[in-house]
Amino acid sequence: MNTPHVQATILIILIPLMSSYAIPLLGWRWRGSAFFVALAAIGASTVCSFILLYTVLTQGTIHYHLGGWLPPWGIEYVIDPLNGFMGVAVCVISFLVTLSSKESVQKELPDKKVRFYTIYLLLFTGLMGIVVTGDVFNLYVFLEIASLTAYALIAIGEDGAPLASFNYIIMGTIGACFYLLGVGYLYIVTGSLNIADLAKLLPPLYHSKVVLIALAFFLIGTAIKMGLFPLHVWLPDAYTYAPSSVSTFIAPLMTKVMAYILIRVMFSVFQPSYSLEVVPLGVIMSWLAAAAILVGSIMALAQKDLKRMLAYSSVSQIGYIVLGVGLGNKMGLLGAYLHILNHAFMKACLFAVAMALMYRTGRRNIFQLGRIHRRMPFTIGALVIGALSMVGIPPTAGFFSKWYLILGSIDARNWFFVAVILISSLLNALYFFRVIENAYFEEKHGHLQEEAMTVVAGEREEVPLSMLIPIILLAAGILLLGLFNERIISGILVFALPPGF
Amino acid sequence: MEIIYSHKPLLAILVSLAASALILLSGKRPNLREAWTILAAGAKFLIVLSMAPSVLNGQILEYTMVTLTPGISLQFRVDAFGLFFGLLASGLWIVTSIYSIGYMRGLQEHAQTRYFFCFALAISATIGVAFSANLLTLFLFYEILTISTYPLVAHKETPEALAAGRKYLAYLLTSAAVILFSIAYTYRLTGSLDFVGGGFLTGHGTPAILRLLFVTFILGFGTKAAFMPIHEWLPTAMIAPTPVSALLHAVAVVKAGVFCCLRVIDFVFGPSLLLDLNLWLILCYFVSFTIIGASLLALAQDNLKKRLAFSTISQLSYIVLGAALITPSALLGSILHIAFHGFMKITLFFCAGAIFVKTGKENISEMNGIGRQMPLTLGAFAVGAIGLAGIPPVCGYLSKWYLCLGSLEAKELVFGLILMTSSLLNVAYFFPIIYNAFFKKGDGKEPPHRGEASWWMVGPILICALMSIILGLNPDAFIGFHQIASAVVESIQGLD
Amino acid sequence: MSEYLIGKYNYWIYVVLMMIGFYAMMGKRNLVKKLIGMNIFQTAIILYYISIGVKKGGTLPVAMEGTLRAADYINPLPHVLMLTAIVVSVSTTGVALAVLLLIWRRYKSLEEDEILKSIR
Amino acid sequence: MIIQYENVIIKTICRLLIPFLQLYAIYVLMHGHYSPGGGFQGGVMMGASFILLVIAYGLEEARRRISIKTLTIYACLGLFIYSGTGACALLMGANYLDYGALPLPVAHVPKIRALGILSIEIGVFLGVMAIMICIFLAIASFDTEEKS
Repeated sequence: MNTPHVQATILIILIPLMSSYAIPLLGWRWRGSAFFVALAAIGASTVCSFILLYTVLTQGTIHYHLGGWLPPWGIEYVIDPLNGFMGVAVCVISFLVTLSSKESVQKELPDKKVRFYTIYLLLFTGLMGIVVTGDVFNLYVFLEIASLTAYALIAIGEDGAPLASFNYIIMGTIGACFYLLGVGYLYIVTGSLNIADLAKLLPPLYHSKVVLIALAFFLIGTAIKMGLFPLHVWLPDAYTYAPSSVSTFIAPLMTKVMAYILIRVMFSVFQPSYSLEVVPLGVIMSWLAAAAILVGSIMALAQKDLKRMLAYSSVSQIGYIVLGVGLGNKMGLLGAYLHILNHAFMKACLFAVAMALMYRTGRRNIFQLGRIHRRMPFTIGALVIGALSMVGIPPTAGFFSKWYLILGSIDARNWFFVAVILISSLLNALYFFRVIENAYFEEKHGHLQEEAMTVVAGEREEVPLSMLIPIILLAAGILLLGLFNERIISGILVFALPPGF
Repeated sequence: MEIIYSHKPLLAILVSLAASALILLSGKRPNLREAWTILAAGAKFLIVLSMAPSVLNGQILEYTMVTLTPGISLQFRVDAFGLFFGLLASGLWIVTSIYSIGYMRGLQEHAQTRYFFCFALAISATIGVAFSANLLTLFLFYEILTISTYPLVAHKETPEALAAGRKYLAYLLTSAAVILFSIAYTYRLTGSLDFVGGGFLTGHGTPAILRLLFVTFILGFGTKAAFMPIHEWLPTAMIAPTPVSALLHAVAVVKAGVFCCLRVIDFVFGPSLLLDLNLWLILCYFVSFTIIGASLLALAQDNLKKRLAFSTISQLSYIVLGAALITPSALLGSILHIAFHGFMKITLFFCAGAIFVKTGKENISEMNGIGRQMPLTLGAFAVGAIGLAGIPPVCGYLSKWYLCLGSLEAKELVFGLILMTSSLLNVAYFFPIIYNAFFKKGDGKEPPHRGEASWWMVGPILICALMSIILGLNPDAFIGFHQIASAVVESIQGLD
Repeated sequence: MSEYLIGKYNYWIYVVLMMIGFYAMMGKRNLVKKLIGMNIFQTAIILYYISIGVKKGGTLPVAMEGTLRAADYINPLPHVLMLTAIVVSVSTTGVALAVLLLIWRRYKSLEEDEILKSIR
Repeated sequence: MIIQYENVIIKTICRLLIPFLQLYAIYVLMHGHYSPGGGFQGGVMMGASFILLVIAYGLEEARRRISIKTLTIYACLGLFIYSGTGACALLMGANYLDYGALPLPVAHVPKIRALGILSIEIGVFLGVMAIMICIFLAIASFDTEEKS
């Protein structure tokens, strides 16, 4: 069991953790080193995550006992296909986003670089910890590490950021405390904190009200953390006012990892039969999700600020994931899994583009983008791909997660959800094509303006390569994920389905 | 039926895709950029043409790329029907490319690189639609076609053009959502989406579900084919540059819609299932309404391109009518009409564009006496109009003949009458234009001497007009449209 | 009934404390009061955990002279967990205070209404 | 924010109290692995002693003795000791934090474990102490920072 590649389980969080202390030490002497240390650490984690995924797929689930203590006494890290998949998704996105954030951080927070990257790496550590751990309390600790660092990062943003961050702290703490209460209730009835152990001990206790309440606490806690409608109020402000580099990092990952917790709790701690059938949870969740999809899209439609629009679109996209989970059938769940990955790519791409726009023009109002594609053609090209994916145009990734969700809804014989998904893709089209139209066309009213435009057209001013390359990679990733989605599904995700699906 | 694995279908799509990338890269050098376009057009046509012999021998070319969803791959399959449409679209792309160059340079349009880029992309998607082996692949290219055409519609960037673009997207994306539902449901019902001559839905689901599916399919694809209550986007989209209207809104895009409808009728549901469900007659009445209604509306248009657009709407429904009548002759007529209407309508649009470039006139009421200024152009226009009215020897009469024969075979005389009426209406809205152009005096402001548009434009016009006549005399000329169409009919009816 | 109310008084206390904290977080418009509410909320949960580990007559789970039976020890795990939870709570408070300082520096107010007014 | 009281009683008491506090903090730290206490508690006490110093002698005096930068380094160092000890076990081929595998010149495995935990506790001690003082200084010096 102690083969070297199993140690990747701990290295995946140990490397960024230790690097995050190293940054202030090194940063004291060499201020420029912070970014490179952070990038190298996340890169190393990415390598580890791939090793883990490969090991899991070839040799089965990895159990890693911290300190050599056997579960349920010691903390256990478990890597199964779902974990491995999430780990790779989080790492790859983080790596690309970190790379792209270099110049933006340099511009927006020049004197806070060292501290920024310290906290940034801690946030990454927290997210990875949530992904790899197999212990509900340890998960809480990582959850709070991730949340605390996220609060701090959001607070350094522009105008409304501190207040947004404070609201996020209040809401997030309630969420985390609810999660902690859920853990406590389960501990009372079982005396265990290990997920695998809990899964074994719980089924005889399913009649107990305590277990039911524990599940309710877990769900409300995670729902707050991932911004599921109607508990999403903290999300738009937090994403809008955070520094661009931060929202590019948090928006694609934070909510997805929280959705992962939800899936873990529903299908690993509890059995699908309990969480979907004994309680009509699937029904409640999928209806909430449907509401989230519609409300998020409609609210996004009302925004002028690109980042705020993307934030509301996140609310709606979270709805897709929860809808897939709530449908409780194979296709729906596959769609949810796939959408976690796809949406992470799309949102990372779109927020990175928003960051690039902020970097070059300082503008975020989508009505002031007139003909920006002349200045930054590649960035806007990536924007188009990301937007098309959000709308769900094949062969982009967004289409396929939508496809599986529709199949899931059809399997569940719920025509309303099919309609919701289709309508929401139209709403997405409405607000994303508004952006595209403004980025490419400018309404012409006379020749005078045309002359002015040709002047603009002459100067091409792309963002620096360190920002452009990740953006292009993300956009390419969206296309490739779409085309090769079946490889991911049949190669990884079907093994990640809970038993009985 | 023999299946051969071949890279040719993929190549045919990639050629113009590669061209679109090259076009973007060489945006600074117009001559090089246009060279890519024409080169790709020629290469594409040759590739598609090279597949014709084996298809006519009863073979099917197939190429499978990645798996898209369990059981469904991104797969190309060139059967007779796909080849037919592919030949038409890629063949007409050559003439349109040449014409585009004349048109865009003649008007000194802006954003030409984007124009040619999107054009190449749209053509790739059209060929993709033609060669798709299953509904999901078809939908994929169908959507790419929709999106890549949007910048072309909004090309002028005036408020009206942008509004037209929005309307276009609104109609087509909504219909795409409906199609997506139908495809997903079909997939859940059968577990397969592969086209099979004669349909693969037989034996699945209840009649009620199948009827619902048929309605959603036809409504979905029918939006692109501009059926009557959902046709609004097409006349509005006429604000696009004329080559776009010519190739895309007379051949590629709308024909893709019709092509998809036919795929659904004959390769998903199948004639026998339609007969069982009694759906064919309803569809016939539905499209007949469009045939007559659109012709009547065409009469009321003063803008030449809009009149042509309504004529297109009406003619597209001929094709679907033929397929819905189910009899072999009707089907043959409908498939032939895809090609013949393409040739005739593209001639007419080219003429409209040439008139606009030369004189800046768009409205029919301003075109008195213009025939004396541009006799070649208007002559070609007359050829196209005659053809559409169904008068020999221009090719339109042939497909119409088969359609009428089909309605007799189906013992539904009504539809024969409708076709006749529509022909008369065609005469009513086209012939006054020709008459006014040649025989009425203009308001005197035009130069009385001859002045055709540049040869980049007149050349394609004449080629298309000539083709229309030759095809009317010998439908197997050049490519063998008649032969391929017969093969299509055989592939559908033979398996019945 | 009295068994239900009095016998489980530790749960009642935690519920009441939690609701006080919850009210302060949701109902108060002053940000510091919200923060205090948050602390009460967290403390309630910590108390709850501590109380579930308590055993009458139990002793510290430390090896001592004259080994005791396992049944005589109290359950240390909830307490250890709460040590972590306290750390988390302290850090949350720290971050929240820092954010409040930022807010004060920027808006010169800690009343939510006034801040919202000055943002708009 | 911190007003410097020129109060002999407070100053004297603090001068007397602080060494004992610190000594006790270290006691709590050293006995953490087999009795109640440990790095966290010890660290908090150590931090509290500094806070007492600030209260008695004012911010300026405290600033002179210890700067936030030094504290950051202490904190990082402490965390490094913590995770470094764990990583050492990793290097010896055992799992993370498996102190039994540490290469110490002691034959008795439980003793190695105890020493390993002690090293962890020292790390925690340093970290917690530094962070406590940091938080306090940062919040306390908020006003002065703004003035300058």
